[in-house]
Amino acid sequence: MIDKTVASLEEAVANIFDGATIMIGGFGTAGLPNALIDAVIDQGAKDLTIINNNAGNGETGLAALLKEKRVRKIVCSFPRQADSHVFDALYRAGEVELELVPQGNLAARIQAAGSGLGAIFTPTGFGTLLAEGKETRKINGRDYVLEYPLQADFALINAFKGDRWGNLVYRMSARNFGPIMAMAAKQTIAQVSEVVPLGDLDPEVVVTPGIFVQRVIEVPSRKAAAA
Amino acid sequence: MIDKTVASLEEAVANIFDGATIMIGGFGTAGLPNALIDAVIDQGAKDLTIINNNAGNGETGLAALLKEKRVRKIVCSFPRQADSHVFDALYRAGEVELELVPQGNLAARIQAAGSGLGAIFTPTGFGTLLAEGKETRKINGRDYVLEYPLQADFALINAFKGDRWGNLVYRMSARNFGPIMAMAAKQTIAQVSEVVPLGDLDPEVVVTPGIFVQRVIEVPSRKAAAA
Amino acid sequence: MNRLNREQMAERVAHDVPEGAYVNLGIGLPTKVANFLPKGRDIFLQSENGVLGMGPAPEPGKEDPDLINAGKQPVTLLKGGCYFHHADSFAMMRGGHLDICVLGAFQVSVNGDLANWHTGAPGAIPAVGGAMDLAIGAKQVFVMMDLQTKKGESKLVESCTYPVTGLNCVTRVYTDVAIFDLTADGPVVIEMVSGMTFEQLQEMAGVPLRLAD
Amino acid sequence: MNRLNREQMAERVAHDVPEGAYVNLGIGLPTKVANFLPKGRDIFLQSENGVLGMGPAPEPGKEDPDLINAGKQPVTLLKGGCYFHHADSFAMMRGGHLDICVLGAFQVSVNGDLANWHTGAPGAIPAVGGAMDLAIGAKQVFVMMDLQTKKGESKLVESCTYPVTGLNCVTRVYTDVAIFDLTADGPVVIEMVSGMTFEQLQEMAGVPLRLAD
Repeated sequence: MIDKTVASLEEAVANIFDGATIMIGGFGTAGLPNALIDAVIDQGAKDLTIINNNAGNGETGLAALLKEKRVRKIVCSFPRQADSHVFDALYRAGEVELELVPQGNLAARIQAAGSGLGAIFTPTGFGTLLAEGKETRKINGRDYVLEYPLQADFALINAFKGDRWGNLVYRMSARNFGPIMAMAAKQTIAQVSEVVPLGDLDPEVVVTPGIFVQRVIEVPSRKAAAA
Repeated sequence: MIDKTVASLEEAVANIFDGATIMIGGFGTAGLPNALIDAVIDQGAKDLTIINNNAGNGETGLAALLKEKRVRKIVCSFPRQADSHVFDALYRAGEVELELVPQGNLAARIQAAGSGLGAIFTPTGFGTLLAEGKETRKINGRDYVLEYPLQADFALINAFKGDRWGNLVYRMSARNFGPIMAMAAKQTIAQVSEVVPLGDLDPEVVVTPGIFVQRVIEVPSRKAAAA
Repeated sequence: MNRLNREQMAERVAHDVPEGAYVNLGIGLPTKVANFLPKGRDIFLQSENGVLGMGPAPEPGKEDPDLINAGKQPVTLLKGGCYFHHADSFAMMRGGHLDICVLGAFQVSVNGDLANWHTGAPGAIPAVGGAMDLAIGAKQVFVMMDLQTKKGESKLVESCTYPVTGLNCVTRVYTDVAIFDLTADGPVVIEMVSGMTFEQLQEMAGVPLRLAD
Repeated sequence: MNRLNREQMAERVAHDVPEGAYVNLGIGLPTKVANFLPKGRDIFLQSENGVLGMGPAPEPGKEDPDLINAGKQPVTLLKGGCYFHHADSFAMMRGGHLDICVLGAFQVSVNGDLANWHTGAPGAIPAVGGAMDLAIGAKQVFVMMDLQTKKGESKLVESCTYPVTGLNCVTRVYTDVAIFDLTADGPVVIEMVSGMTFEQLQEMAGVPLRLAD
């Protein structure tokens, strides 16, 4: 019997290694797998490359991981926010590398990795600083930039419900990067508000099929309890 | 008030023009929008390019459209089937052009069109007859073929339920090409077993958001009634 | 001359959004357009983080941290709205499925280049978000901005001096004093505030203008 | 020599599918493997037309035309299975998410080239379906075929004479008389039917073989 659920956050992130590339779901704090990030902080892996839409908020979660100087590089679209002072300080001090990617290219490159494509020609960013030095091509009269897939060793995502086969559903706009990151990482670890018995998730409604998920850890949340 | 439902199949396909490129959903007969195809036959548009996984079964639907010699070219992955005699005869007589595409490249090219990409490097087909004459590139040690998006003027798809904003859900494996074709066509016309009131479809469960659908026509089916 | 304030600019843009339009409102000033959309029209607001059919802000106490807009503010969902993942959301933009997007800008050039993501100032931390995808994706790109900076320099320019977000993409510019269509022949004035003359506007804009027929 | 019949070949392949494997069974002979998968194991069958967790054929009268496999035959869905669209389905293959796919073949070359989609005969109408995606996508590609044609020619060849489906992709070949791993050093025999000698097999295969250690 296959059971991808694990009993503890510690177990969920146990094999994350120094130098790993980790995708972290979420847009702002919606869909951010906070419990898994805290577990990575406790676990100790360092020299990490993080792929997330943002670069941490306030002092917790991704910001806390940054503050511990465990992140070598961050790949994101929108690092600068009202409460991104942890990232801002490290960046200005030259202590974290930034690869800035237009948000749609971030999503497309993640999806390309999950889909096994070698590269994509995207119109986004053509003629801008973010395409400098990149190969371009005019196709049917429109200009495109060649962008490469973004893969990861691990994806940490936050879903609403999951089952022992790793099937996932999400909640509202917390879905965001979860489904495509799950496809693009060698190992996907999902924090879910509720583990449900196999068969409880309607097969028409599963958003992330279990094939894309290696571990599921239940982390009940107040908001989910209220839903 | 926006209401994308139309009252008749005739109205649903009224503006299809001679020479149009039409995507038709379905894998075999599952998800094939038979009522819409019959309406196209009645409507009279000719010199069509058809994009479908197959090339018609038996004597009805796509096979009937072919038999009327209304199709100039067919883009598909699997024309040859036990009951594809209509296509077979036309093809052998040189009366229909065939662009044979590996099924995954067909899906990826349709998705690329819906996503606004200019081209994709795909590993599928490299070194085969179906990549002859195409640009190739080695990326990170793997060989890829450059493939271009497949767009269409119209997509005809078969969904399970739809609402007046064009939101759609599908049924079982009849989903197949519907969601990606809806994104890749300028105008998508959906045949649904049931039109439901706005708000009846759970926002978490909508597979095709209404933005990708221009017209919805209710065609009750026995199998849906039984479901 | 009766300059429009920010609310009036938002109201003016909202007036031009037709029924049935799929619309993305950028963060900042464009977000205000939602407050003025005519109540009787079915207009579909898309949010880059995977929401279509976005509704107004929730009542106090009804906020849900899982339902936010691109500016990370709590929102609601209209009946008939739905959720989807980020790749599908940006396919909506890049694939040309949105009818209109409304963005703020530092500068717009006469041929429609947009600069709105980065001041280029030394030490500034760059952040782009979805700006570049929105700029090149929607069928019509509306910009909302004051015509001039606080220092009195025109933001409608021959060529952007700020780093560009997208090339040749802006179709219309709504400002505090006039509305411009950006055509192949340059900016065409389609509306001016009361009390404004074409000569005054030409002086303020600093780039060659034409009046609509 | 006790040649395996088609059912025995399917049973032999099924034996090698471990618990937890994500597996795609090609149309024709590979489909039979499903009938022999050990009942106690959670094994996930994927169908290219958007099904994961495919179950056995339905009881007569319970067929649903909306639930079919790649061969267009009616199937069922296991508890815990799900549906998805074609782009996601082929992303599962192309993206390397499937552990095993099992395919038939006209020929397999010693370096793992596969020919199984087209005889290349004049007048033959080509059809490829998902064969090329499956060939290059799964972590392991198993081929099931008789070692020889009816005319007695080996189908394990130095170089395919039929049009290829994919290059350097087959990892293991299950035949009626032996099982071969295709390694960087060529075919390695890992199993022979009873009554078969290595010399006999070498003669039948016609390409240089090695015995597994």
